[in-house]
Amino acid sequence: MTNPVVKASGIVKRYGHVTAIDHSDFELYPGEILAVIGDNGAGKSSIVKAICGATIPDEGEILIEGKKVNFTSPIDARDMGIEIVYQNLALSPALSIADNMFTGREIRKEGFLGKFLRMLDKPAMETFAREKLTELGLMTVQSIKQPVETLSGGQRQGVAVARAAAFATKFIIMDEPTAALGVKESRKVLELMKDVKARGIPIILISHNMPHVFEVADRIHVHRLGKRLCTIDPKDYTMSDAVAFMTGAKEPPAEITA
Amino acid sequence: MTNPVVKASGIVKRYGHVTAIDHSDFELYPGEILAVIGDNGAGKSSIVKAICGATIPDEGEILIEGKKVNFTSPIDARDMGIEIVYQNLALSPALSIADNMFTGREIRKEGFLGKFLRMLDKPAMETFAREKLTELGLMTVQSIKQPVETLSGGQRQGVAVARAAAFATKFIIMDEPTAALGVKESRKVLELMKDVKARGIPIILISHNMPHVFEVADRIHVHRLGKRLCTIDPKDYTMSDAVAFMTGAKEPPAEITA
Amino acid sequence: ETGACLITKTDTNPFFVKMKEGALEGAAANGINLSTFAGKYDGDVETQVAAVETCIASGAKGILITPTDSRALAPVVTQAREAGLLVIALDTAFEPADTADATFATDNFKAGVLIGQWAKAKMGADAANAKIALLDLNASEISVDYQRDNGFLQGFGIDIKDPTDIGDEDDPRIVGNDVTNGSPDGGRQAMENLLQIDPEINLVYTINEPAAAGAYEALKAAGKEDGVLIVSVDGGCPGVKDIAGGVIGATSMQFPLLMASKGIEAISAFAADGTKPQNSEGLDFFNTGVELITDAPVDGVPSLTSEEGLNKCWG
Amino acid sequence: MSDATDKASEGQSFEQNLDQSAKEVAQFKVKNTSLLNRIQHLLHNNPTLVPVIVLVISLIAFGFIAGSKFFSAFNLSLILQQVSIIGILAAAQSLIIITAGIDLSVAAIMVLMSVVMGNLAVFMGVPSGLAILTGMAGGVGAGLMNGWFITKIKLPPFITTLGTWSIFYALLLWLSGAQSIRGQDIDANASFLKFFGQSFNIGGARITFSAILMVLVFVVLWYMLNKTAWGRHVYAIGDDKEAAEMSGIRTDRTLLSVYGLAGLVCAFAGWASIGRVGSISPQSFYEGNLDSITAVVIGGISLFGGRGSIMGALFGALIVGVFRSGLRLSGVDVLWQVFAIGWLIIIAVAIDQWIRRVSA
Amino acid sequence: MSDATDKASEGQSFEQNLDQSAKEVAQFKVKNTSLLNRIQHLLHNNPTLVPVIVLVISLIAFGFIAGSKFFSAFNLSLILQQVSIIGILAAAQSLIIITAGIDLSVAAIMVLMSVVMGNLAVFMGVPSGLAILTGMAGGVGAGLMNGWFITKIKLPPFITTLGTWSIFYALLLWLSGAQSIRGQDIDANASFLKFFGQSFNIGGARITFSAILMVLVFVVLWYMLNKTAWGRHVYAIGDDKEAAEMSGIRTDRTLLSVYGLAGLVCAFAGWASIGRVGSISPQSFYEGNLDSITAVVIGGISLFGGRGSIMGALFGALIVGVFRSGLRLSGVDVLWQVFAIGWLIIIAVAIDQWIRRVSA
Ligand SMILES: Nc1ncnc2c1ncn2[C@@H]1O[C@H](COP(=O)(O)OP(=O)(O)OP(=O)(O)O)[C@@H](O)[C@H]1O
Ligand SMILES: Nc1ncnc2c1ncn2[C@@H]1O[C@H](COP(=O)(O)OP(=O)(O)OP(=O)(O)O)[C@@H](O)[C@H]1O
Ligand SMILES: [Mg+2]
Ligand SMILES: [Mg+2]
Repeated sequence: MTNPVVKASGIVKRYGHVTAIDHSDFELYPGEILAVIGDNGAGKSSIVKAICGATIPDEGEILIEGKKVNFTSPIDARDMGIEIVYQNLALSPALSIADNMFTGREIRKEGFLGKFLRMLDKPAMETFAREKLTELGLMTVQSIKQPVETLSGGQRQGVAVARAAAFATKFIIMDEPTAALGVKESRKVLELMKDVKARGIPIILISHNMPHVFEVADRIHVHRLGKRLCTIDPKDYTMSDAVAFMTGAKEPPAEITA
Repeated sequence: MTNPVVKASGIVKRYGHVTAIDHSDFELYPGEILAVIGDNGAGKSSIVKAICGATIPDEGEILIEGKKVNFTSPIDARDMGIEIVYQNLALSPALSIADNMFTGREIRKEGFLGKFLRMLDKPAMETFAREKLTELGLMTVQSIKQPVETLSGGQRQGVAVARAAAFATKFIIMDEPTAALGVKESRKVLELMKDVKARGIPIILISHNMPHVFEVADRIHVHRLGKRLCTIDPKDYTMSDAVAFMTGAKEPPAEITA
Repeated sequence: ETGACLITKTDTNPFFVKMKEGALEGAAANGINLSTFAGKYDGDVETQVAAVETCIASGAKGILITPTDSRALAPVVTQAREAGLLVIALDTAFEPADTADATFATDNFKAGVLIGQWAKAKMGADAANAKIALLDLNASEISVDYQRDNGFLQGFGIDIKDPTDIGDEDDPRIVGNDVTNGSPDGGRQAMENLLQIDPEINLVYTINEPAAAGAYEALKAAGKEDGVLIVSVDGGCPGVKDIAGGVIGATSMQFPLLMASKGIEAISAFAADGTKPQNSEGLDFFNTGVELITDAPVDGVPSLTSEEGLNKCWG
Repeated sequence: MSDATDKASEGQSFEQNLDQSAKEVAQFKVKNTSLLNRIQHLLHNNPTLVPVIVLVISLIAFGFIAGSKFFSAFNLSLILQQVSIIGILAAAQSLIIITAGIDLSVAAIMVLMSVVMGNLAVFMGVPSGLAILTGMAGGVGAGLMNGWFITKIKLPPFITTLGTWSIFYALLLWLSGAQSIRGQDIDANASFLKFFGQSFNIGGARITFSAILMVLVFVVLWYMLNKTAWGRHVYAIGDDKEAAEMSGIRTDRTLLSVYGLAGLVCAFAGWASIGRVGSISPQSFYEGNLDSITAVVIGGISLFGGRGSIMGALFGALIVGVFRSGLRLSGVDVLWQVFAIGWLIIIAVAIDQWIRRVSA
Repeated sequence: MSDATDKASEGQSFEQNLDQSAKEVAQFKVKNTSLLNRIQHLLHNNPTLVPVIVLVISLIAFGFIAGSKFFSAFNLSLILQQVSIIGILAAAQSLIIITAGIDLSVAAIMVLMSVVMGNLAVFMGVPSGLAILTGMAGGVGAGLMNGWFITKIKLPPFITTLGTWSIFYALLLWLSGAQSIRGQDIDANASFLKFFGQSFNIGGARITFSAILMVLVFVVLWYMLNKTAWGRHVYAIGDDKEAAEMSGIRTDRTLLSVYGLAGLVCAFAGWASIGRVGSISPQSFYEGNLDSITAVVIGGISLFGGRGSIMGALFGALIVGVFRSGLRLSGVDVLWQVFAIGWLIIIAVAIDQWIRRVSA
């Protein structure tokens, strides 16, 4: 087997009396789509946040491409080409769609204006943003200059997904990227994920939507009570098996538990 | 046909250049579960917000049980026994689960303490809150005193749904109540909706999950480009018809358009 | 109709409120149209500068000003004089004093000296073992503050070192300085603090009478109101009544109404025929006088009783 | 119709085993319960302890620096007494800051109401009790005026109270003619106005009624905020006003009651200040607003609203009082006292933040 | 395995017609474009116009009340000049308020730096240019000190700057010995310090360099905030700091740069104030903080951060200047000026709010 892109072991995170991650392991391999499934509150968001530096774990070790990392902020992760779609989206409500899409990597005008006066090329950013939304089938966004807070729930999620997909170079974490999306828009996101995978960029997908998971995932990480319960191959198990494992209705066979 | 519980006609809402609702009609009948489906940004949230007073429409008329209403705040709606699960949940992040569940209808202690000192009966409220979460299958909530902001996305949604279901007397509006929920928790919410319906209380359900919609809905309102496109009976049409209508892939037959 | 302006330091201090009333009365009598301005707090140079500018713009003939900063206002006042206005400093002199056409003021240092001399005489032999508390205005040590404080100490016979600095003295009789913001709550707190440092304090200098009233409350709460002398400066009517009531031992009275009415007269004369007022002999300002008010007169320091004071007090 | 099977009311096929899923609330064994760990948990669950700790530390520190004079029962009770007026104001301020507001007019309301009481009782011959009641009503009125602008005209609290501060301040100067009312006149005509100036001794400590009033005000407000529905609503509004409104709280009505109550507390502070100061001076407490805000923030109440216990403000006020007293007794020059208090504010809050972070 | 069919990579059955779905961006016909409607849209898209309208209304109102004296070119230019220092401070304050902070120390930094420049150039014989550069560097340093506490120690901006305000204030009293530096001394030794006091006339109006500096400062900051990536980051931080951090903005670094820049602007204000006042007074501008905040809020910049244009603060400062001047020229008594300004602040912001609401 190839070397994992991400390898985390023994991660622990506690908040006062509440345990969010309980000695969990995690692996992501090159070029795969890894789905993470589990009950609400199982700790899925917590573990991916620990991987990308959005929370700092109390214990445990994280290796990225074999090198130990100690991210103190998601910016460190981003600088390595890791993009994240957070469950709460992490958009700046009062800024426009284009501004949100480009935070931290704005396009500047050509020539003097851009070089010395550092002027932004707003038309270029707006055109790009509109293109990306259209790719996602979000045809209801009437003005690309709308502040994000005036968008509908699904439109917002579309902005976050488009941003991550456009800029990732190492891997992407998507925390329930289709939760608020409609049928058509969800389909586009799944296509987009396949495209990204085809570009050789692995994806971590957290989702409660079993048909989606079984459609796109190469491997499924089942999370339960703060730790990885098992990893399954979607070709070997059915959706109802996966659901049974994650809700505690069935014990997974010993050979796949981790 | 019986008189509708809610009858709205010609509703319009514009935000500057953006049109959210474009002369839309809406009806809810007694005892039914009415599903509202549509693309992201079609205006589903906007129209239910107009009905419950969370936004004030620019034009149009709303009748509740035949009487014209002019809500200026969701409190007016709530006083009539209308409960809403908002898409953004409307929870107070720093307050505990129990506090959130009971805002505006807190339980006071018996006797002197409660009557004259107006002391809250916190244990009673906490027990009740725990019970409701357990009914929804949210077994991962470790402490009922946790502030809501520390809950996972799905746990939060569970709190909002439990609150609405527990207190409604006239009808309930649920804006994508299962978007962030797991398989098990979603199932429980669907059961809960059937219970509520059995109690004679109608429900407006906005959802992008077609299997859920077709499982519980008595009637489906298809929303497109800010207005009602048609209403369909789930027994007469398939999911793919519904999806085709809502995305504009097919024109609905003339007899069902509205 | 002749226009004139009165610019006071603040509109919250009764001293300036009375000055304004006096000026308005005088203006009415002399047919002068008087506009009044005030800073927002002691030291509010910006507002006073703006006020002078507004006066120039409004075409007034003269300005009466209590400069909130004797140096900082000089440039704008010079502008006003260049524009042909008569500028008279009231209560506080400019540095140098000839920045204005004339100054009608109390000698604040002299006011301090008077109460210092009185306290020394009153204590007699005990003066050598006095324990002195100094309740000043605030941390920024404006001129009124250091002049009164240092005047008092000099009158009491203490080496004041730098006459523009508060608290640089090293006489062991001084227990300490604290600030009051010139208000009774500040006076009480400052007195409590200094009593904590030395409960034997028997002489208290205060920047003004409200601070003195607060100091008295602190002494009373500590059961020491009888053994301690309090001296102050200002001569407001409540202060004079406090002399009669035994709260304050002596206070130096100033005459804001006189300053104001003199100022108005001067402007009126200037408007009529261009004459400018003269200073008091030997001084670089026109002294509107200070009177010591006390019900326990001592030899060598002329004084008025509180009863006489009540007829002259200004608030 | 290919998806006909999905219409079965039994749900989608993969849900078939759901009824066997786990049914207990999740629990985790937490192994290490070292002392440090337990202290962390204690602080985590009782954030009000943090200002208490800062208070204790600064008491001890000044005990060393300023010596035994500082640590005497008398001096400690003196600090309590000196803090009492600003402390009561801080209680009013806390109420408002918890709703994510800020009130720059608290001190002006307080002084205005003390002037109203004094004018009525001393100069106009109104019985003291009635004068005080009028002052209280005036305080409520002034608070409601703020609340009205904020809820009905939707002005930001900062700008509203900046405006009403000017208004109240002008009124109090006008009513008083910028002149103070003398202590003796009060004693002669209306000694009841000085009620809170009384005191009694216990073992060297002198406890004034105003200090007791302060503690009482805090206890009552703490009860209201933490044990009643009204209090929960106040926190919810400060947390997220829109969410509070959507979840059924009458935010405008609650906010009005908060501002009215804060005005009442300010009027009480005004009454107490007459006893404390001994006279009624329009010039007093000019910086009371900033002082009260300082106390609130040092006490760990978030300026963004919705977080923090009102008891924190009590300890915050005490911390400031201890610093002020300790510095004076250590003989620090006024100028350097200003300097030191600047640093101490920063350091006190830094310690508070640090402890909170460690325990998070 | 009952759900085997769902594994088909073509998606669920009901998605079969998706490729025929509509492909244009939604558009709506908006019928009524009456004048009122168009004005509403204009205001909706350019909220800065609101303070401009308030400014124009108050200009006209005072033109009627205070008469031709008020409306002269000279008086209008005088207002501009009187507003310039507070205006520059308001620019610095806006920067910080846009990040959801607040800076109570702007005026203290300004005065401290003017004292530093004056001491160096007048008393210590340092060439004026170098003295000014030192002052500028000091301003940046003071700002960075605030920024450091806020970003590294995570103190709330309010409490940080409350603390540093005391610190800077004590330092400036100490450096100046609480004494002003005379205008004559500056003229004699370092007239360049008074550079911004110069002026020229155009048609009866006297335009000082400090007024030009104020306008320049606003234009430059407006450009930076609206046309560069840095500016977008500043807004994003004010909007939601956590979201900004998560979406890849180095919030700490950006905040530091904001505080440093604000400090520099304050130092410029200090330099300009020497020209404006003609001398250097440690006591001046004690309430400059509140005045600058007032200007910012009247200008429609939200105290909660992330919203509003910096240009609003310029108009806010002008509105206050117009009120002050108009009241003065109308011969209103000082006491009632305070009263009127309180009301006018409230009314100005109420009009602003009202227009925004109508246009929402
Ligand atoms: N800041 C926090 N403080 C306290 N508890 C927390 C905090 N963040 C998360 N938790 C707790 O940690 C547990 C795991 O949360 P997490 O968000 O990782 O769940 P999840 O698997 O992503 O759930 P969902 O599917 O609902 O998003 C939950 O019980 C939650 O209450
Ligand atoms: N406050 C607002 N200002 C401007 N535009 C708004 C505002 N609120 C909603 N809109 C716009 O109105 C349209 C309808 O939004 P709405 O939230 O009703 O959609 P929705 O059907 O609920 O979508 P979703 O399924 O994604 O939740 C969207 O185009 C949105 O951008
Ligand atoms: Mg999650
Ligand atoms: Mg919606």
